[in-house]
Amino acid sequence: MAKEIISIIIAALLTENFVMVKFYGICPFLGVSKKVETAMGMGMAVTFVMAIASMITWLVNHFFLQQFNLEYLQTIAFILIIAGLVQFVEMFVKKSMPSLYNALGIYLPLITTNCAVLGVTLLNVQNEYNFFLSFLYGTFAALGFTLAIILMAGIREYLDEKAVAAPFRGFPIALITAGLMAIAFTGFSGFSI
Amino acid sequence: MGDILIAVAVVGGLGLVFGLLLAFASEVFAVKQDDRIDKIQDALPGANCGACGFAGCSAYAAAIVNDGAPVNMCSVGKKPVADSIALIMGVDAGEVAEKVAHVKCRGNCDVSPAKYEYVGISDCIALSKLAGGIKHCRNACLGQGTCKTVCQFDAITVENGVAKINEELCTGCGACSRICPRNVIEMIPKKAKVVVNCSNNEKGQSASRHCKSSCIGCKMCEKTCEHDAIHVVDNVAFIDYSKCIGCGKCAEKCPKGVISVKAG
Amino acid sequence: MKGIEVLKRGLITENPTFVQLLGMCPTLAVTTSLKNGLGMGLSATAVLIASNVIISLLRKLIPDKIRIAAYIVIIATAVTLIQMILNAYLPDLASSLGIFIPLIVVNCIILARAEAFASKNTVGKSALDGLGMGLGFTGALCIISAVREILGSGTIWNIQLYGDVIQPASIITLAPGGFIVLGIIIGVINAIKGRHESKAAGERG
Amino acid sequence: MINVKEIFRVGLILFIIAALSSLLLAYANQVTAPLIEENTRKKTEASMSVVMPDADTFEQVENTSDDIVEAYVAKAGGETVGVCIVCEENGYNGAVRIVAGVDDEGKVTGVDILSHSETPGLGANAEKDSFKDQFKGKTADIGVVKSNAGANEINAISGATITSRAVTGAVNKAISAAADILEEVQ
Repeated sequence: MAKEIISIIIAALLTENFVMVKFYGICPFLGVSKKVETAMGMGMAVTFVMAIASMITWLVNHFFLQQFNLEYLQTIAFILIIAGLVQFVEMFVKKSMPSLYNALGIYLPLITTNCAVLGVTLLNVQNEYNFFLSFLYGTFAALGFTLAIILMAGIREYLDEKAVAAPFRGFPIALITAGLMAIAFTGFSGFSI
Repeated sequence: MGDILIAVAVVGGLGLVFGLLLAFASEVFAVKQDDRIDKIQDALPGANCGACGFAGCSAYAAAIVNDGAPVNMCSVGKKPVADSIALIMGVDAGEVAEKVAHVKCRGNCDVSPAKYEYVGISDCIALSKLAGGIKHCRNACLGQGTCKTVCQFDAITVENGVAKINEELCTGCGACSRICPRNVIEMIPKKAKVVVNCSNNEKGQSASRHCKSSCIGCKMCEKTCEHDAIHVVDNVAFIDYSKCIGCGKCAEKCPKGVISVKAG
Repeated sequence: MKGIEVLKRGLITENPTFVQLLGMCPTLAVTTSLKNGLGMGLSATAVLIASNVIISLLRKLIPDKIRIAAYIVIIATAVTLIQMILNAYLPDLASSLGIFIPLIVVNCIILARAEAFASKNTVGKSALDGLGMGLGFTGALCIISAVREILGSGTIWNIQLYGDVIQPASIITLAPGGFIVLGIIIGVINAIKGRHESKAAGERG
Repeated sequence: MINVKEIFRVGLILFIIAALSSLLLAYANQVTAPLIEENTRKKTEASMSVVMPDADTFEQVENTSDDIVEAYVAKAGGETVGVCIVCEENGYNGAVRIVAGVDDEGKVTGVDILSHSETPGLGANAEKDSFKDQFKGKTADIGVVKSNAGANEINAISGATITSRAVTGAVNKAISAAADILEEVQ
């Protein structure tokens, strides 16, 4: 069990990092990575949503969908849960942390379509994780996302865009930076216990 | 049939639960005063230029409602915008302090020749890093037009190696002033009549060696002014517009013709 | 706004991939070969039109508070339905497009258009918007995937290009290559656009 | 303060949307599920005749282990010539379902991919004959190497080691299950 837990953590954080290796959650990764502070906020929001979504979708899948052979409703049921959760988080953040809300802007509602969230819930089912492992995988996959987005924001903060050729300022240079980071992440591949 | 009913019950049930939760949350977590912020945001020009001193139009809108920021800070939208915000907030708009950008340099290619031939990218910041810029004067306008690229209102042109502001188009947002690596663009009141056209802070001798139209810090203007409005700070004349009445006497006295009276 | 303009906006001026940078995940994930790019683009276009039409029809009935949940349910339903129909009646097409279809649910272009356009406009315009954005997305995917296929696999539409003479750079088809190719393409587009703009400005001045 | 009526109205609308959606899907599922199953069966049959070209009929037999999904005995003119095993293994992006033909000597006669959701252009290359044909003639415990495959080894698809391992793992499972089934039949 302990071995399984550690290997899930390593895979979720590094070897199968959601952003760098699996291409999940690219939109918020590019959109909200200009400042470390907002990147941290986004990472935390995603972690929160993914951890809870992993648990709820596991419960729904286990007690309803599998019980009644309704696997074909997985996508719609899961996305409904995620959308509901995200909007709930959005309202909560708007009320209690307005500055974070302003910083996250349009990306908070877009967590709904952050494929990382739906991806992790579907992967949980696919890998036949139990309740605890689903929660674990959801949390650490989100932390892997957070790691990538914070690293990216750290780089972009120091990147003097004035020194970049004008057509490449903004997203193009961010994408190229992400590509170089992804090459670094391929260095982790094969690392397991 | 039974299968269908169960499917409907499960997904419908999820819908019901989340619908209730969201509706409940939207009541509990409702953010008050929201509509005024939205209205102000609609009234603002949306250029997000930051001239008001806030991070953008939405930040300014929030600051007006939450922190009681003045309604007349938007120098892009000017009076009409201030009036409409004042209407939303139910206060008096007052005067909008209109500003305009002014380039404090006349060191064009004729009076301040280039040190070397520059073939790099057309960007002042890049140029400023290369051997201290292309002109001998270390405060001079570099003329690559970085200010022109940030101006959202097409108000800047570069003529003969020096940026020039079209005051009719300039909204006073200050984007150019903030981007300029030489700080050669100053935001001055639109009403200002007298302006200093140099920012060279070298001592007189080297200043005039580096540029033919440089302020030499002779303090003639300071002595002439009857209103204590112009001073030589760091070897260059500087006008305090809260005191200047626009008489133009300093401009008459300036031996280098660095101070000028604006037309109109 | 005229219909043509709605179309043009999706295709060029507000191209979802190159300008709005939406739907990055499927863009990067499937653009390893031209065939995939085209398949994904066309499937997404179909879903985009369908969801835009339905949401535009229902736009007055859905309360603001639950609109995102409602939209995403509608999109997911449309996607699952299309998947089922393809699997049942067009198994050959399904086996070539099948793997992309579930990915479409989380393509943020679809929700973004529902939210930004279909919820505020008439059915006809929403359908056109869906078509324009979908085709813009498809075009972008084709460009990216063609570049990646040529450089990364040495083929185009599965046809060998340079045989054994040149060993293709397979990193281009892997994750890092996806980021870098897209970054360079957007940079090049910006550069071309910048030249056009300055030319236009020159003619004006 | 809290508007209960409004809450219920909103909740009800989402309920109706979700219920209608699932109604539509459930109905569509009922209509399409048999057709899809039929398609899958046809595809499996077609694949089986590819991987076991000598056989003319395939009879489904009971599974001997949980490792495999379906098992068929392949016959040519009434004579048992081998077995076809359908089994799954998790790849990069979910289950990869294969059918493998194994003759009565325990040798692989062919492998075909039934369904997968591997990365197009990488893992999806497992569908290519150049990869699948490597399994022909191999026996139990096939290994995966990056290049220069040895006697009982296959070359991985470049850039898709995980997919290659998944397919190989599934084939290995099929080979061991095939031995049991052959024993039982004979």
